[in-house]
Amino acid sequence: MSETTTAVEATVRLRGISKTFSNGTTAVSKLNLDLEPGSFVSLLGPSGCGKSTVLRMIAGLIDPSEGEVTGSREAGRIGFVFQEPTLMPWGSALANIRLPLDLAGVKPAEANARARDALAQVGLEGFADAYPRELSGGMRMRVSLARALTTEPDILLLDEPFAALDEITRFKLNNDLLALWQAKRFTAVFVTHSVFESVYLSQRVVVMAARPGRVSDDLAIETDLARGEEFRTSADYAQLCRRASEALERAMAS
Amino acid sequence: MSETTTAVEATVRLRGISKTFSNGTTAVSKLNLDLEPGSFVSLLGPSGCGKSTVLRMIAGLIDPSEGEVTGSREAGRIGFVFQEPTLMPWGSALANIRLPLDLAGVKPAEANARARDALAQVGLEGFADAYPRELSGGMRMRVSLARALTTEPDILLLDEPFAALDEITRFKLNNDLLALWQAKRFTAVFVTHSVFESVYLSQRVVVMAARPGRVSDDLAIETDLARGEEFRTSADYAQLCRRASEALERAMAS
Amino acid sequence: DDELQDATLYIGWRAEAEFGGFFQALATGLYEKHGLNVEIQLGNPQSNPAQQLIAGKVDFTVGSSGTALNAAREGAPIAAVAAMFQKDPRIMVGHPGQGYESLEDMVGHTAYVGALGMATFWPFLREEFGFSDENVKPYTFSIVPFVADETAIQQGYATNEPHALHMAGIENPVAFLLHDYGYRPYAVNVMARQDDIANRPDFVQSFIDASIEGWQDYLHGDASPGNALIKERNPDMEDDVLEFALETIRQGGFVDAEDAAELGIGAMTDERWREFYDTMVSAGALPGDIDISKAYTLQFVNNRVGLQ
Amino acid sequence: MNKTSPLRRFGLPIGLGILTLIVWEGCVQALNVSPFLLPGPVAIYHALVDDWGLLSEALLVTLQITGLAFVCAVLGGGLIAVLFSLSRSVETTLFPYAVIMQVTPVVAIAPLLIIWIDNVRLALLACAWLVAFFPILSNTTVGLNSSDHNLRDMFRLYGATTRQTLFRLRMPSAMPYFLTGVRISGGLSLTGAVVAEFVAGTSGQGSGLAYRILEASYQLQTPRMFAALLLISLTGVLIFLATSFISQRILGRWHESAMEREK
Amino acid sequence: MNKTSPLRRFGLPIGLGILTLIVWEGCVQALNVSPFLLPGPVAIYHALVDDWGLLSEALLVTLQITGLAFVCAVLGGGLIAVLFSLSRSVETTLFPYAVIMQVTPVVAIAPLLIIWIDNVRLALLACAWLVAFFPILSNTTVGLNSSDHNLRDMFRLYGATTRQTLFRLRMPSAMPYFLTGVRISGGLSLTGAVVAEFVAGTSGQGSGLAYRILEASYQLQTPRMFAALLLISLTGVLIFLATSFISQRILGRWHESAMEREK
Ligand SMILES: Nc1ncnc2c1ncn2[C@@H]1O[C@H](COP(=O)(O)OP(=O)(O)OP(=O)(O)O)[C@@H](O)[C@H]1O
Ligand SMILES: Nc1ncnc2c1ncn2[C@@H]1O[C@H](COP(=O)(O)OP(=O)(O)OP(=O)(O)O)[C@@H](O)[C@H]1O
Ligand SMILES: [Mg+2]
Ligand SMILES: [Mg+2]
Repeated sequence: MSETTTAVEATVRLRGISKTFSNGTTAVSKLNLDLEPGSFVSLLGPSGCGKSTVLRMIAGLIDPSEGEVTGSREAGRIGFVFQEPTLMPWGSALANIRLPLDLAGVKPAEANARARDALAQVGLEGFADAYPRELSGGMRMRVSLARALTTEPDILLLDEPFAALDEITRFKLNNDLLALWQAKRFTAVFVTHSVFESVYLSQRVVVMAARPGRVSDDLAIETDLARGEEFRTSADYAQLCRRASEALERAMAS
Repeated sequence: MSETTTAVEATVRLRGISKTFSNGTTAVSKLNLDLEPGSFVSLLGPSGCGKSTVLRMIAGLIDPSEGEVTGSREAGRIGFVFQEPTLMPWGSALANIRLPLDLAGVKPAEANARARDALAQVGLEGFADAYPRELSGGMRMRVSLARALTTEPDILLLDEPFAALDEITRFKLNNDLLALWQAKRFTAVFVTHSVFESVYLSQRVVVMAARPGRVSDDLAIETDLARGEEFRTSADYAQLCRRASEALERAMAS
Repeated sequence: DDELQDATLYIGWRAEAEFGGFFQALATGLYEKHGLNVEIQLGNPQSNPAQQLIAGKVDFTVGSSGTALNAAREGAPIAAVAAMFQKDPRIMVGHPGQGYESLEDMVGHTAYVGALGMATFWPFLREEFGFSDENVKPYTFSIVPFVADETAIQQGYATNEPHALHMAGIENPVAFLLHDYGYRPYAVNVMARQDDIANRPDFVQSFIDASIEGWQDYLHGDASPGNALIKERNPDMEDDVLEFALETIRQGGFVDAEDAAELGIGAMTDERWREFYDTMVSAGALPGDIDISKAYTLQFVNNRVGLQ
Repeated sequence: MNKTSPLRRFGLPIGLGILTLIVWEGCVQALNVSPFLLPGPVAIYHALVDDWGLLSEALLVTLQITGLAFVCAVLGGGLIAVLFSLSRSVETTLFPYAVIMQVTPVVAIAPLLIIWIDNVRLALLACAWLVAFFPILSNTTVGLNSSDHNLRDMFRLYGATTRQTLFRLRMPSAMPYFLTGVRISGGLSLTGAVVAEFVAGTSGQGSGLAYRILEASYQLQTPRMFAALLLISLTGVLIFLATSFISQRILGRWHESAMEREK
Repeated sequence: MNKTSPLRRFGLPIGLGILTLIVWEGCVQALNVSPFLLPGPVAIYHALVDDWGLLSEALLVTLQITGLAFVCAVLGGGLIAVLFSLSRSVETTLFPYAVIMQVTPVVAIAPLLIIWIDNVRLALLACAWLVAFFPILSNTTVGLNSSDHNLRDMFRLYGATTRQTLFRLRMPSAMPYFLTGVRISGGLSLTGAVVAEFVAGTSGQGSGLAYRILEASYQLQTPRMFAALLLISLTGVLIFLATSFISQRILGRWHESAMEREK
């Protein structure tokens, strides 16, 4: 891949990363991955292949047992949508979304306004005061997404953010995410199980294989079409999806 | 719909069901639904439209504020895969799967054997002794699925069981579920966000609309083809999927 | 030969010289001679001997005159049957060199007084000498706070604190016996149930007589059997402590001076009871309408037992 | 605790109370138990009414110390727990000393406290505090360590300061534990105040219920003693109800132990 | 608590202890404090060695009551909590009475207990139990009500009996709370045993540490008193460490408060 020049920030580099948990499970083994600033990369792979573990290492939440992660800490602000909603049960939806803003010292009035915007963006206008336990599974995940979006991160890590959503909401949020990315050009790492989604969203699809987790394929998604309905119905898209599907099948067979 | 004659058990009937939670949210309003014994019904609908709430009312976990649910309690054993994995954090994967068997007084040796089978079926052979926190999101969901399958239920309620899984694992489990259903002919209610999945699996797709939750469409999936790869690649399938997608769009627009 | 009758004496405190006569009687077989098989039960400062007696757990207890008067006031079915101490050894002590000539000089000093003291002698001191509640600090069965404060005074027993203070390095502490200042209850009263007094007078009489003989022997004979028994029951007891207490009791005539000199150990008189009661009434510690004849009986004492 | 109808919440225990009192009185009457050993409710009631002036004054004194000790236990226990939570080393180093403070018998150190602390009230307060602070400390420490690991990760990621993590994550997570500790310490403050007064004594005026109990016991006024005990019991129950109510209000909307389940 | 290296776990507090002792001895020497008021560690050590026979015997007595009271508190507190958890009505009805038991001053009822309960040992045990049981009861009750609502639903669905739900769901969920209660009660059993002995024990042979303290205090053998206090403190710390260790073992694999985090 060629170096893009849009970025001022450093490339996130994972070099010979392995992770063995204290119970002996090796989740990731000798993984190399470079994430260029401003790129949108999808991680695709079977359940349990170490995708979440890789994201956590990029974010610096866990340390690799071997190898080194560079560039992510220097990059600035990191946003993370965990695989589980990870909401504070004692806070309303709005309070949960406001959290990163509050932590960053944003003024209450502004924080409220921004949080309400984010809430509207994920289609939850009426639920600002609802507590997490009063929300459906998909709604909780959307609150979690909204929380990550308010932060205007430099690196955004998304761990299956749309898995619990219906296709129409999902399409809408896909487009919203894409628009946001195009506007802000943060580095995005997107874990998904949907081949279609990965192709639709990203510039590059990294396919992982399991036991131990490693990179098995790395597909560039090159198209001249602007992302959108046009792309989704194009022959390019269908072909790219087919290639990604095959890569996934290879990864699972290996 | 015509009465099927395969069943000895009662039809599950939801008559004029409404549910308003104590915080004032009306999740479901005046919903009618009959589930014939041995049928496989999918629930499709936007996030927050009340699918989980309907399942919980069928299972008798919450009572409708209005209307009546009949037939489910008399039907016998109910299996439920919750939207969240709902595992006991203090028990190993095996212990979690064994739970319903232990509760039913199955002998330890037999319970262990059956639980191990179920674990293998969901592709988690090596993880019998792992604690939930040592499993990935998808693995946890598979443990939860395995738990429901061991019980040999008369009614099986599945709330997005495959949302956190990659497509290949998902296809496999789709087929496993189908085979099990064909063998045992329990009544299955399957919540999913995947139109394809719903058409592939079920005899009937009920599409729900949100705010308040209600039935907006009820599609019979009629085909002469046996479910399997053949069906999945057929024109029938493509057409049925298109119809279901349209119904979902209508539901969301309403 | 008659069977020995069982009798229990509850002293409600640890074994020490203040109860030496009882231990002496037990150690030298005086109780058996009077047909009794006596057991002495120890207790702690928080226990309530009167309740034990009323409940029938024990046959005799050691109490103060105040207890007897309170029992009369409340109509409790117990009474004092003998007073082993003619003089209450209660003192107020102070550090030397503070210019105390008499009890009055202690007024105004910080005073360590226990909770029960507040209900017994303190009202008397307050009324008669102008001691003030404001100066009172709680006494917790430890003389440490007092030792630490040169100007403080504290409650004590003539038989104990002066020696303890001596051991703590305070030579010649100043002590005033409250008895000498008009606070004149009996002490170490033997209490018994009215029921026994009425229905088993011989039993009570035997116990009293044997105890008196025990005291007589403890003070004027060889005290070592009693002391040995005390030390057996209280392994912490030191010889010098025992010795000091015994000497004090002997020299101060606590047991055998005053009325006891003529009437024998254990002596009680209506006049003394009346006098003490009046003191307490005028101090405001007791109401004026108690029928004090219920508090005690003279039927077992004043028989010159043990006197030649 | 979930919401129960006020009728049941108060009716049932009060009903049982009345029943107990009736049986108690019946037994005392039937067995002719000496009032010096166990007075019946009627006698206790009369003592309560007759000595109300004396007892209510003493109650006030005890309440003051209880209240102060409780406040100090909540603040002290909570703050020490927070201190401990800031560093594992601090916790490891100091927790054994907190345990020593808990187990050191008030009876033994009362004389020393009286020397070191000139003010008797203050000494009593210190004793009562010693009795009451530990459950809050212990519970809160566990609670502060019980916050969800994913949420902790999220806070770290968003650059939360130690202070922010403490106030916004660990403290809310610790709430159910903390509040349970508070409910235990509420009663212990009262016990502590009474025990302190017993062993560290009271000075003449302004003595509390413990002194009244001692005095009544000495004077063989057992009904009065029970009346004083009754006041202590009632105070304890009131403290418990108050702390439970506060706990319910704070946790009601989100914690399993307090939430009402949807039916 | 998370795992800390044994060196830090024991080294730090012991280091602080040694430092404190040195400073203490230094101050006592430098200021020439009378050993009657505050003996230095050396004097205490000598007392401990000299009076070891007396003290160890007393320690044994106190330990027996502490141990029994602790076992009874764990069993009693736990069982009552389970009883309460079975029915909201039972809980509502009886909890105020548990509170009354907690707040009733042992010091006040000890003389009566001794009359009602013929055996002194038993009376002591009852007193110590009264002091120790409540934190376990209170914590366990909250814990039993804190189980995850979805898991509860699952149990209901699979037709779990009350008993099964109790043993397989509510008890494991209550563990972190229960064990915190146990750690509090460990110390309280000791305190309770000492207080009980102080108020209800008899003097003389076969008496425990409380009596030795009183006696030593009475006889101005302050170093011996401190030696007895030291034994009590050490016992308390040992109980705490033991209960913490058990707690760590039980919760280590799953509960946030005890789990080691992956790094
Ligand atoms: N805390 C942990 N302790 C031990 N093993 C762990 C831990 N977390 C994850 N693992 C193991 O590491 C492997 C990878 O887990 P990870 O969560 O990264 O998978 P994933 O690719 O995100 O899967 P999914 O798509 O199901 O979420 C799994 O085998 C899992 O069992
Ligand atoms: N316990 C509750 N208290 C209050 N409101 C609730 C509660 N549970 C669900 N709701 C509300 O009921 C509606 C339906 O929720 P439900 O969980 O049934 O949706 P769903 O169709 O399962 O959505 P999803 O696909 O996102 O899981 C939502 O608006 C939700 O906010
Ligand atoms: Mg994952
Ligand atoms: Mg749902």
